[in-house]
Amino acid sequence: MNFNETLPLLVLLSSLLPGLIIFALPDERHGLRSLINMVGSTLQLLLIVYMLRGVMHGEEYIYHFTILPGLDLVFKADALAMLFVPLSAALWFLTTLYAIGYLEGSPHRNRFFGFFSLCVTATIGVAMAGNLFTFFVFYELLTLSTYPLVVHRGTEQAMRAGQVYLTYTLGGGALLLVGIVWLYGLAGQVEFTHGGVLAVLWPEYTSQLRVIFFLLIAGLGVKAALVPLHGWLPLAMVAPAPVSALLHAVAVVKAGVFGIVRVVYDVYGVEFSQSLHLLMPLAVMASVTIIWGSLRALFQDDLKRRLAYSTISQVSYIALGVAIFGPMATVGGVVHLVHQGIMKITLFFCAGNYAETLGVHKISEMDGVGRRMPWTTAAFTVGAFGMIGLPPLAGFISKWYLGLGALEAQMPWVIAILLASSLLNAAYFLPVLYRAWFQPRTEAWPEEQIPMQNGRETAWLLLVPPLATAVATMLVGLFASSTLSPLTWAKMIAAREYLYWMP
Amino acid sequence: MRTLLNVTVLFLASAFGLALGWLILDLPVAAVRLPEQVTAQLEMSGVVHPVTAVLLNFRGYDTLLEIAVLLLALLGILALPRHVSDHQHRPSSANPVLQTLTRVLAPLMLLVAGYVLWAGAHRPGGAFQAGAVLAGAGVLLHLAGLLPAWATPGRTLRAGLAVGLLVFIAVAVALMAQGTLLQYPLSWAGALILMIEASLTLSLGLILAGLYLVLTDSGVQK
Amino acid sequence: MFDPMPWLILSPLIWATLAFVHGPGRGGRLAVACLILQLSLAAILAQQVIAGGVRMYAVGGWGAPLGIDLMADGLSTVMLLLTQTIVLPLAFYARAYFVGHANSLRYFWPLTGYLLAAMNALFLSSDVFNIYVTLELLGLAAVGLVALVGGAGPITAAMRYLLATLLGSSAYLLGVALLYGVYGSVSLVALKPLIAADAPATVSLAAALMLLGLMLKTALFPFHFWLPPAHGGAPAPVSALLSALVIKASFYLILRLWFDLFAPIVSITAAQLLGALGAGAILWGSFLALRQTHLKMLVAYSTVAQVGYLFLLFPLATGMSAEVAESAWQGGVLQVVAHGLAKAAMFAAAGAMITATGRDEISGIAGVATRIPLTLFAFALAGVTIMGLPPSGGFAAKWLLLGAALASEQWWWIVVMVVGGLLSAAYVFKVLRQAFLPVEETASFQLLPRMLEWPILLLALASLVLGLVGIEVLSLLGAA
Amino acid sequence: MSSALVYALTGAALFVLGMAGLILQPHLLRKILAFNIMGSGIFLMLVGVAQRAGTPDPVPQAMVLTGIVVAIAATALALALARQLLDMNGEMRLPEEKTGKDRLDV
Repeated sequence: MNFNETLPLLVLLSSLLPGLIIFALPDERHGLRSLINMVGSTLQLLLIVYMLRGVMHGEEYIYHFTILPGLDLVFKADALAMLFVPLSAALWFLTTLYAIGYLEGSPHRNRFFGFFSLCVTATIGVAMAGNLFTFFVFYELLTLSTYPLVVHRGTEQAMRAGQVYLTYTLGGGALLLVGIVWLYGLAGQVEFTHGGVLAVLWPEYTSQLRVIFFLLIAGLGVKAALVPLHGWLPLAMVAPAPVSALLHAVAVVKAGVFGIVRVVYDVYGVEFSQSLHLLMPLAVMASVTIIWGSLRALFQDDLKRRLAYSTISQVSYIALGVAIFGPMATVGGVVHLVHQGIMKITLFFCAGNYAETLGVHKISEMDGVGRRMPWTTAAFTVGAFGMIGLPPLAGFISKWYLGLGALEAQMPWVIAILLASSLLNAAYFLPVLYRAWFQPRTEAWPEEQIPMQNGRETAWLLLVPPLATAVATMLVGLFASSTLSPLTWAKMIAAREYLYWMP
Repeated sequence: MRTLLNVTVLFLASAFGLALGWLILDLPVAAVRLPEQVTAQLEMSGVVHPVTAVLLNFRGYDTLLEIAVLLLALLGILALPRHVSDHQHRPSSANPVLQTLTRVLAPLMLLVAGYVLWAGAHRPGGAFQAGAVLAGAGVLLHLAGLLPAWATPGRTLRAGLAVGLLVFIAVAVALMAQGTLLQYPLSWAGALILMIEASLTLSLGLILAGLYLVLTDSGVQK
Repeated sequence: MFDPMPWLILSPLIWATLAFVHGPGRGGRLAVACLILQLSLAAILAQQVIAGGVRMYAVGGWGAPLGIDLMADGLSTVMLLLTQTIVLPLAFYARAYFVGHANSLRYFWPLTGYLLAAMNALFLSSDVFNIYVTLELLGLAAVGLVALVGGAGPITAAMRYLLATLLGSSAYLLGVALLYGVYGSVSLVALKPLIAADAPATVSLAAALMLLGLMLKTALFPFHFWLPPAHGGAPAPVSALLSALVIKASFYLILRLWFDLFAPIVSITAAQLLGALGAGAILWGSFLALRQTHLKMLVAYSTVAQVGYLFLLFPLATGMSAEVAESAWQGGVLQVVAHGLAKAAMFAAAGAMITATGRDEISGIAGVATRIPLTLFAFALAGVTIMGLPPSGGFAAKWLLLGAALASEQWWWIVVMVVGGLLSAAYVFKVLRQAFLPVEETASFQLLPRMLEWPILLLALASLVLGLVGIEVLSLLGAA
Repeated sequence: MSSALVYALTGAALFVLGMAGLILQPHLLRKILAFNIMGSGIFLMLVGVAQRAGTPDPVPQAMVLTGIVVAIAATALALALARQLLDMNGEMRLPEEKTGKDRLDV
């Protein structure tokens, strides 16, 4: 086994091992625990940077391990994986920082951070999975490692949310499993390959392939929160803010939608999916989700719930990008994988800051928070504008390419969906911003826990992560055309999926 | 409900019984002829009686496990939780006539057991029958009030209960030095089998008596 | 060449008998030492089987059909290895467990020794009458162990278990008698070539009797009535042994008879019937597990359900193409191994939780997540296998079974497996959820010794790692 | 029909009687007796069918001896358990068997 083979394993271990060690630590060892977390996280980032360089220079990082006859665990760092992996690792790093500040003084932190690390390991496993089986293994591991995070507070409400979460995700997992086993039965063991691998089964197994596609998308759609499979997500809001941030921005919903990307592009192949007429239903489903999520978000007073419905809507942009046939839409969808992550995590960090610093949970309580917490609110504003799609922020880039893609595919109704969704985004974000910046404060904060000190609005550890991600939201938009941007990377991926297309 | 179950079980059982009977009447000729093989190999077994040869040589391994089953049953009874009463249980009818008779009978039964054991090599008999006679003597002694019930056997008694199985295993293991498990060399077969039978007689007698003498005292205090 | 086969039977016989002579409560240390030895013996045997295929051993030097042969093929070696692997950690666990439950220790060690001797002898035997003797040895030892605690509940359970197991072995023995009547032999090796598709009806009757008797002993739905009180009421190490191994012994025999001896005469209809009973077990057992209020009863009903998965093997492997049958067979055996490891861990963990909290209801284990996280973690890992989630051994088994069901287009078994998996998740999380709830400060809590917790984790990890090394088990299974 | 087959048929009848008794009789002592009757039936059958040709066969006879000892062992253990139940519950029967039904709530 050479170094290139072990590298994907090392990336996994760099978050798995810290998690296991943390479980074994006593709860009081805060310093040591934070150190282990940070060392693991930093190490992981370094390894990933090394791998990114390698992938750009055409290196291959593949690891095979046979567990049953004809059944391999495969880890592969291809271009698509290397879009998702750095996102997870970077956001894990920031979220861990944030969580250390957020959970200070609360009980059972070793359990929390242990499962947190497992959850990131599972996400990275999902990202680097080289075939559907490996993908499924980590997809289910993700379910198991996030459950304790959702019910972390141990309240009745959290328990109920946990139960709903499990019912949805395990049910989806079962459908996914049946689909995968069926596919393995038809096609044997297939690795994710650019352009797909199933076209050889045409036309003999067409109807079976359609049923399998339905099973796979239904299974993945649960985590991706496609309407009507989204019911768990708003309830899962009871989890602590860092968990919500990670669940929404990277881990769970992204795993689902990333799976859809993999199935369409690297299993069926986008051209083959199109020829089986599978993409149109998916596009419709994604569009319905986009509108439905936004509509529901309008009527939420709880800030985190509004953000949750916003997630449902925004994540489906990715599915929409996948479902529109054509490279431009692919670029838009794939790049939104990163963009949505950065923007949404910013918003959740900020919501957590309001709750932790001032006890503000509801939008109706947000009058004047902008003056009390200008930095946090600034970050929130950047995230919200990004979501709405104001140029030159991240969200604009995604929507622009999605729109181009829709035109290219001659699906003008998608443009209407995009416009309507942007309007709705504005309708549910702008009032929040208005309250925060322009409404004067008339009463005391519900529960001020962190007082103003030397002009610092809240704890350092709570402030740095949202600012960092807000800056990132601007940078990926401003420098979208640079060689290191997610957009360039997404174009490279699209170029590999559409064999005839040059960016 | 209950009657329905009764009727169902009875119906199924009789149907099964009829089928069984019908099939038994229609058996083909067996393909394997074991009696001939037993007769052919009897000389090599070290005993003259074919049943004893099967029991202790050809299928001696069955017998080894069977001794373990018997010891295990007693063990299972001993392992049952119980609150030992202060007084040792004795049958109330300590009839002097019975006691005198038993005093005479017990040594006689010992003698009979010895004979049955020795006879086993060439005619019906052997360790089980001898052990049963021994156990009968034990039960008789207990009923006559001459032997107390066994609440918790001491180490000596436990050793006696286990010695048959231990000797059997020891012989089986020792024989592995020159062959397989329980492979008797022709010249030693008779002697070894007799040795096993003798120790088995003792243990079987104790175990079978124990099944009675332990049970007698196994009551839980109400 | 050194032959470990007789020693695997003799070793537990010897230490059990010595432990008995030694006296009540004694023999734990000797047992542990001998168990380490037995594990190595099983490993040596596995190597020999992988290298040289099926091994025979003629007890007494006569050879079948006059004498009795021991036989070790892939399946029996897998079972032997599994048995020793489970019993060794459980022995450590039991030593720690009975420190706190000394009043139910008594003759635990000799009974366990005979139980183990019976299982090892059963797995190695190739003689249907000899197997009957081992079955009785196994049944009586198991009943003795169930009765250890005493009290009306366990004694009633033991009695019911004894009657069920006796009825089962009687049916089996009648089948043996019929086989001897037809063919004049009780040796598997001698009988196998004689039984062909045109065998007389008596042979079918014998097969039905033997299989029915063994199904009763395996507690297949609807013959499961005796299992939950017996497994749920026994001391935790005993429950673990019974649920993980004892029912597997009779299931092993069903496999042996179905796929080996009676292979020419079994029908697809019978296989579908067995599968239907298995499906009934999965659904009914899971449903009842979900309804239980006591921790160990929940785990016991989970066993009823998991036994059902084992029987799905028959419709998937009988009368199907060689490839499908192979996959189903491998999946079924992996499920035996995975469930054995996981259920041992689960019962042991349940015992540890009950010891720690002093309460045996599920509602009593609140706060376990913070007080004894290691045990809860082990329970959860075992739960992963029971639910059939990756990367556990249970998942690998389910994968193979699902694959076989899809390939043979028997979609109804897929529905059963999927629904059963979700139901099992429901009852496993019923426990986990409770463990995460906060506990009142006043609740008393007993700290657990390390040797009570670590063996559980070891077993649970083994059930998980099995999912990654399944191919090794399958290569041993396929050794011929 | 040879006399051996008469034994075998008697054995079959005994087995069926014993089996029905074991399942249906509620009294434990009767259940244990029924088990013994069932066992005797098997033993008769084993010996009977084996020597249906007329020549005695020592192998099943030895097996029956083994079987008898095993049955004695099982009977003894069953009696001990029944005795304990008698002492605890005051009667020699299993608490009302809800045949085929499981306790939904324990």
